[in-house]
Amino acid sequence: METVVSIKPLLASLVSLVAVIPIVLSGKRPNLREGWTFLAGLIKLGLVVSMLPVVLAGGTVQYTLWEVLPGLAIAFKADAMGMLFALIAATLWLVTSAYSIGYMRGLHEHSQTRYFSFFAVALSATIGVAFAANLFTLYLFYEMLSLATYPLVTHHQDGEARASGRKYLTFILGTSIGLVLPAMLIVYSLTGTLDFTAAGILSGTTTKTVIVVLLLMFVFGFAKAGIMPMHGWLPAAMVAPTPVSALLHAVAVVKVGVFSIFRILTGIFGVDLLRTLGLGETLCVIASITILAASLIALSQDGLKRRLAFSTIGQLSYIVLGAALLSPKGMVGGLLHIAMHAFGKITLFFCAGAIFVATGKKNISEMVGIGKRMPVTMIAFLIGSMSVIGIPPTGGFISKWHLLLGTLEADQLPMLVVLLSSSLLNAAYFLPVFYRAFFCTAEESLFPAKIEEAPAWCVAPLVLTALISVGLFFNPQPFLRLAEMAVQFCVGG
Amino acid sequence: MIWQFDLLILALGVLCALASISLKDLLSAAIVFGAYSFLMCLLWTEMGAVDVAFTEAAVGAGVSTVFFLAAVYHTNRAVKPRRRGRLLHKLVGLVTAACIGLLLLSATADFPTWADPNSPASVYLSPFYITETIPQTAVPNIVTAVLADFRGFDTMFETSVIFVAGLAVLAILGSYGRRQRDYEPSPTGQDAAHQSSIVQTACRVFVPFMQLFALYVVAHGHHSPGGGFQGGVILGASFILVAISYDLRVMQRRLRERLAMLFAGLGVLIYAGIGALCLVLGANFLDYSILHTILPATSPIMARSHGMLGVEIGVAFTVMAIMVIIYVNVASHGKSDRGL
Amino acid sequence: MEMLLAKYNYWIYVTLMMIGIYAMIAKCNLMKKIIGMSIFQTAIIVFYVSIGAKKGATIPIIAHGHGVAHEAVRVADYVNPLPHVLMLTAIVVGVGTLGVALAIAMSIHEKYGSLEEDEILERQE
Amino acid sequence: MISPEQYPVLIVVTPLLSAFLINILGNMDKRFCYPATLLALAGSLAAAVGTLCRVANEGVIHYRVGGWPPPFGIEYVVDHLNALVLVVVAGVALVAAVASKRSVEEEFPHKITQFYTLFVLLTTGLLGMTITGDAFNLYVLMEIAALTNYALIAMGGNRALMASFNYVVVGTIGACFYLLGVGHLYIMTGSLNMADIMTILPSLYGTNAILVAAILMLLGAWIKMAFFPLHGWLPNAYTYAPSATSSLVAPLMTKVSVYIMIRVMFSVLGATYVFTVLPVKELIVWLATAAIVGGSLFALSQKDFKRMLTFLIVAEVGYMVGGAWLATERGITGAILHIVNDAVMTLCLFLFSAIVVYKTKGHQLSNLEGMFKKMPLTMTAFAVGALSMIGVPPTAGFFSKWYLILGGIDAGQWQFVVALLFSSLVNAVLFFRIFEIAYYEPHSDHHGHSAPVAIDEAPMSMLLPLAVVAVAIIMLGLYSGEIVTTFIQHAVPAGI
Repeated sequence: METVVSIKPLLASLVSLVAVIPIVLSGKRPNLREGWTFLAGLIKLGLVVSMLPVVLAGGTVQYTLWEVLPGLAIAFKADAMGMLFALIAATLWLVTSAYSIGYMRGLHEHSQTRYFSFFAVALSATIGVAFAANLFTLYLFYEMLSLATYPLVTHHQDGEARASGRKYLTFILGTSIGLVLPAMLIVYSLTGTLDFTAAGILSGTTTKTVIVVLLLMFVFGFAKAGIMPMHGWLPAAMVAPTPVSALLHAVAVVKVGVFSIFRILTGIFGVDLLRTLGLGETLCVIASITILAASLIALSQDGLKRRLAFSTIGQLSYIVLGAALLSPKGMVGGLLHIAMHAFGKITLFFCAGAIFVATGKKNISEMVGIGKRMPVTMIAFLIGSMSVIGIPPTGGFISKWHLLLGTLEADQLPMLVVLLSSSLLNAAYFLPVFYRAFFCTAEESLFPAKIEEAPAWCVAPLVLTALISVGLFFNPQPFLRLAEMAVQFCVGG
Repeated sequence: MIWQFDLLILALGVLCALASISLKDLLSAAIVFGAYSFLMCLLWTEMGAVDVAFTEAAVGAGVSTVFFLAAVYHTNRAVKPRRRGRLLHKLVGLVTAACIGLLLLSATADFPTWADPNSPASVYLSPFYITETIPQTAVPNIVTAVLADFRGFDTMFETSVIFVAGLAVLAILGSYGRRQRDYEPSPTGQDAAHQSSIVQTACRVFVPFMQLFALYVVAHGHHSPGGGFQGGVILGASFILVAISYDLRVMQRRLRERLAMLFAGLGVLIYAGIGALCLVLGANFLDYSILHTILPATSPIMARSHGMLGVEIGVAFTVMAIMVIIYVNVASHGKSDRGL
Repeated sequence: MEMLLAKYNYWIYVTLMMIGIYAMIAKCNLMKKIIGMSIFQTAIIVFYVSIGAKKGATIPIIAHGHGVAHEAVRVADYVNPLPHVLMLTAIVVGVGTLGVALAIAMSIHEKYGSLEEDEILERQE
Repeated sequence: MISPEQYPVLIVVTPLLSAFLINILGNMDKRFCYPATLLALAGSLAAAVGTLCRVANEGVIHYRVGGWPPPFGIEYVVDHLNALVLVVVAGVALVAAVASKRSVEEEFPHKITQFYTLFVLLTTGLLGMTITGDAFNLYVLMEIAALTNYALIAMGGNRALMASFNYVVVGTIGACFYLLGVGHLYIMTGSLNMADIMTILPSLYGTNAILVAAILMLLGAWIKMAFFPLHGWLPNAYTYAPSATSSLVAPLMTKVSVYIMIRVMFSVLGATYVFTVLPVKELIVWLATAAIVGGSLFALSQKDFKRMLTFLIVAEVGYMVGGAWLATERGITGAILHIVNDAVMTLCLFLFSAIVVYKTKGHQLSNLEGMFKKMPLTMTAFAVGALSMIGVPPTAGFFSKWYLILGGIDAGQWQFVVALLFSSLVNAVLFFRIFEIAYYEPHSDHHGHSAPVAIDEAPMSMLLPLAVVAVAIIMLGLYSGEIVTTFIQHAVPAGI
C-alpha cells in the first residue's frame, strides 16, 4: 500500500471553484466564458486521471489541508472508491458542459453566467465529496453542494421554481442538519475521530441500539440518495433546466448521496460490524421497498423527466442494495452501478433535453412518432434505456450481473426476486417510449417525417455517452478494477 | 446611634416611599419623594456616612427633586385614574416584589449583626484604609482618600457616568444644532419681570455665597465631608437657582450650554488626563505618587494628596456643568428657551 | 427584640426595595415608574451604608489639627469608609439614570401626548 | 514610550480619553468625529491585540490601577478568557464604527457629535466590564454601558423611545440586582476583588446569603443579556434603535453580559459552587433550551427583518447560557467560542440590516426583494453570515455549535442538543426564506426575464466592513482549533 502525499486531490476539487472567478468576470463574452469552463473541466479531468495510476497500483493520494479541531480535519484522500466516483463526475462534467452550451443557447436562457458559475461550484463540491478523507470533509462538501445547486434548480425563478426550490432545500438541508449532523456528532463523541478507515471506527464502542439508530439517521439523512420517504425533492427538482437535471440529478447530487452512504457503511460502520449485527438485511429491505415503489410510480408518469426521476430513485436504491448485501460481488455491483447508471441515465436526460430544445415537448404522450423526426436522439434513448434496464450489450448489464451474483453470494434470494422484477418494471416504463416514437402509423404520428435534430452541441454529447454505455459492456475498465479494489479494501478479503 | 431614632426615620421613609408612589398628583409625589430623600439623608448622617448624606442632600433631595418638578411641569401633572384595573400588572408586581423580598430576607439571617465591629466588612479591608490613609496619602477624610485614590478608578468612571447622563439627555431631548433662536413666550405667559422680585433679590444675595461655599466644599474635601461631587452639585444648583428665579435665558447668558458641555468634557479630561500623566511618567495609571517628579517641593505622599485635589476639581467641573445641562434641557424641553 | 435590633435596617431596606419593584412593574404612569426606580436605588444605598456602620465608631474623618498630636489611628474609632465610597458612586449613577429616564419620558410625552403606558401602547398601533 | 506593561489599561483609557476629545472637537467641527472615533477604537484594538499576545506568551496579566495592591485597590486581570473577549469587543466596535458613517449622517445629522461620543463611551464601558477584576468596578462600567446604550437607542425616536424607556427600567433592575449581589458578597466576605472573594468563599458555601448573592448576580446578568424569560425588553429596543446603534449594541451587549455571567460563575463564585452546591444546573439548561426554541419560533413569526434578527439573539443567548451550564469541558468551550463567533455573526447580520435600511428606508422582509441582483456583493457577504447562523461548515457558527452539541451529549442533556439542532433548522428556514425573497425579483415573468436591474451596491464605507466581517467569519471558523487550544482551554475551570 503506497501512500502519496500530494495536493492533487484538493486541486482537483478547487480548480472549478477557482474557475468561477474568470467565469463571472467574462460574463459579457459567452465564448470566453465557456472556454474557461472547458479549461477548468480539462484540468480537473487531467488531475483526476493523473492520480489514477497510483490508485490502480493499490496506493492512495492523501492531503490534509487544515486541522480545524483535534480529530476534525479538512483532509482529502483519493482511494479506489473515491477515484471511481471522481472519474465519472469529471468526465461527465465536460460532456455536460458541451451539452449545456447547446441547451442554454438553444433556449436563450437568462442568467447564463450565474448558471455556469454555480455549475462549476457544484462540481467542486462533488469532487470534494469523492476525495473526502473523513466524514467532516464529506459533510462540508455535501452541504456546499446543496447550496450550490439551489440556484441551478430554481434557475427559472418563477412560481414553480420557487415551490420546487423550497421542497428541495427542505428535504436536503432538513435531513442533513437534522439527521446527519447529530449522527456525525454522536459518532465523534463516541470515537473522537471521523476518519474513514477500512474496518470502520464504530465497532466495539457502543450498543446495538445506538448503532441501529445511527445507521438509520445516516441512511435517511443523506436525502440526496433518494431513499423513500426522503425522495420527494427529486421529482420536484425536475423543473431545473435539463442539463442540470442530467448532471446533478442523474449524476452528481444523487450519486453524492449514495456515495456518501457507501462511504459511511464501509468507512464508519465497517462491513464486519454490520455483518455481525445483521443490519444488512434491514438495509436491503429499505432499499428494495424504494426500488419497487419507485418503479411502480414511474410507470404512471407522463412527463418524461418525471418518469426519469422516479427511475433514478429506483436505480439509486440498487446501489444502496449492493452495499447492503455486504458481499464482495454485491458491493462491486453497487459501485459499478454508480458508473453504469450514470452514463445510461445522463444519456436519457440529454435526450429529454434535446427533445425539448427541438420540439418543446415534455410529455411522453406527446412524443408519438418522434423517432422519425429525431432518429439519432431516439436511438441513443434506446441505448440508455437498455443500460438502465440491464440488457446487453450495455454497461448496465455488467453491474446488474454483479448485483445478482451478490444476492446469491449473500444468500438473499428475496433480493434476487426484487432485482429481477424491478428490471421488468424498468423495461415496462422505458420501452413504450421508444415504441411510440418509432412504431406508429403516419396518421398517428404527431410530427412531420422530416429529420430535424437538436443543435449539434446537444446531440454530440448524447451520442458520446450512449457510445460509452455500449463500450463499457465490452470493457468495463477502469471502473470494474477500481470497484473491486475498493471492495477488497473494505471487506478485507 | 440611637435605635429608636433610627427606626422612626426608617418608618417615616417607608411611609414617604409608599405615599410618593400612590399619590395621584405627580407634583405632590415629587415633593414627597424629596422628603423621602431627605429622610434617607438624615439616616445616613446618623449612621456616620456623612459624605453619602451630603451627596444625597445635594443630589437626591436637591437637584433630583428640581428635575422631577421640571419634568412634571412639562408633562401631565395628574396620574390618570384607571378605569380598567391593571390587575395582571399589579399581581405580577406583587408576586415579584414578594419573591424578591423573601429571597432577600432569607439572606439577612446569615448577616452579621448590624453595626457589629467584628463583621467581615469591618475587619477585612477597612482597617487598611483607616490606618493607612494618613501615612500614605496625608488626607484625613478617609472617604475622600478611598474615593479619589485607592478606588480612584471607580470615581473616574463615575464622573464619566455623569458626563454620559448629560450627553444622553442632550442627545435625546436634543438642543443645539437646531436651537430656536427666536423669542418664544413661555407657556405660562409670564415674563421675567413678573417673577417675584423678593425671590430675585434673595437669589442675587444667595448665589455668590452658594458658589463660594461650593468652592470651599471642593477644596476642603480632604479634611471635611465634601469634595468634587458635592461641591459640583452645589455649584450647579446655584446656576439652577438663577434659572428658576429669573429665567433660563438669564442663566444662559452666564453659562451657555455649549460652554457647559465644554466644561463637562474638560472636567473628565482633567481626571483622566492626570491618570494618563502618571502613566506617561512611568507609573501605573492614576498612581499620583509619581507626580512628585514634576510638582515642585513635594514628596510622593503629598503628591497623592495634590493629585486627589486635581481630580476633585475635574469632578466638580463635570458635575456642575452636567447638572446645568440636564436642568436646562429638562426645564425647556430641549429647546433652551426661557424654561419654566 | 434582640433580633429586631440586630437586623431591622436590613428589613427596612428589603421593604423599600419591594416598594420600588412593585412601582416599576405595576404602575402605569411613567413618572411613577421612575420614582419607583429611584426608591429601588436608594434601598440599595441603605443596605450598603448599613454594612458600613460600626458600634461605637465615629465618622470616617481622622481627628487631626494643629493642636492634636499625631497618635496611632485606632481602627475601632471610625466607621467603615468603603461602603460610603461605593454609595457615592451609586447616588451619582442614580441621578444619571434619573436624568436619562426623565428625558426619555418627556420625549415620549411630546410624541404621544401621554405618560400612561397603556395609552402610549395603544397610540403606537 | 509606553511599555507593554501598560497595555491593559490603555485598552480602556484610550477610548475614554478620546471620547471627551471627540466631544470637544465635535463641537467645533462635526467632521472631526468620525476619523477621531476610528482612531480611538483602532488604538484600543491595538492595545487589546498587544495584551492578547502577552497573555498567550506569559499567561495571566495583573495590572494595579493607581499602584495599589489588590484587594485594596482596583485590579485589572487579563486572563485567557477576557483577553479574547476584549479583542472581539474592540474589533467589533471598530468595524461597526467604520460602517456607521452613512447611517449616522442620514439618520441624525444634527447629533453626530453626541452619537460618536456616546458610541465610544459605550465601547469603553463594555471593554471596562470585560477587563476588570473588581466586582464593584464592573458595576460602574455596566452603568456607563447601560446609560450610553439607553441614549443611543432613544436617538432612534418614535417607537424607540418607549422601547428605550422599558430598557431603562429593566436595565436598572438588572444592574441593581448585580450591585445587591455584590453587596451580599461584601457583607459576608468584606472584599470586592473577585479573586479575593473566590478564595474566601469556600468556607461560606453553605450560607443562604451566598446563595442569594449568587442568584442576584446571575439574575442581573441574565436581565442584561435578555435570557429567556427575561428577554422582553430586547426585541423592541434593538429593532427600533438607529442602525448604527444596533450594529454596535446587538453584537456586543448580550455577549459581554454572557461573559460577565461566566466570569461570575467561575471567577467569583467558583465552578465548584455553581455546579455542585447550587442545585440549578439542570433547570438552567432547560431554560436555555426554552430560550432557543422560543427565540427561534418567535423569529419565525416575524415579518420585520430586523425584529427577526433580535429574536435570533434571544435564541443565541440560550446557546451560550446553556453551554456554560452544561458543566462539561466541551460545553463551556463551546459557550466561550460562541461568544466570539456570535459577536462576529451578529455584527454581519446587523451591518447588513443597516445597509438595507440605508438603501430601502425600511427593515421589513419585503424590503429585500431583488437584492441579489442589485447588491450581489452585499448579499454574498450576508449569505456567509447567514450560513454561519445556520451552522454550515466551514463558517465559524458550525464549530461553536459543534462544541455545544458535544457538550450536551457529554452532559447527557439531550433536550439541549435537540434544541440546538432545531434552532439550526429554523435558522435555515429563516435565512433561506430571505434568500428566496432576495433571489426572486418582484415582477418577473415565467422565465425570469424581467427588466434588467441595475447593480446598486452599498456605499464602500458600509460594504467594506461587511466584507471584512464575512471573511472573518470564515477565518474564525478555520482557526477555531487554534483559538480553543491557545486561549479557551485555559479559560475552562479545571476539574469538571
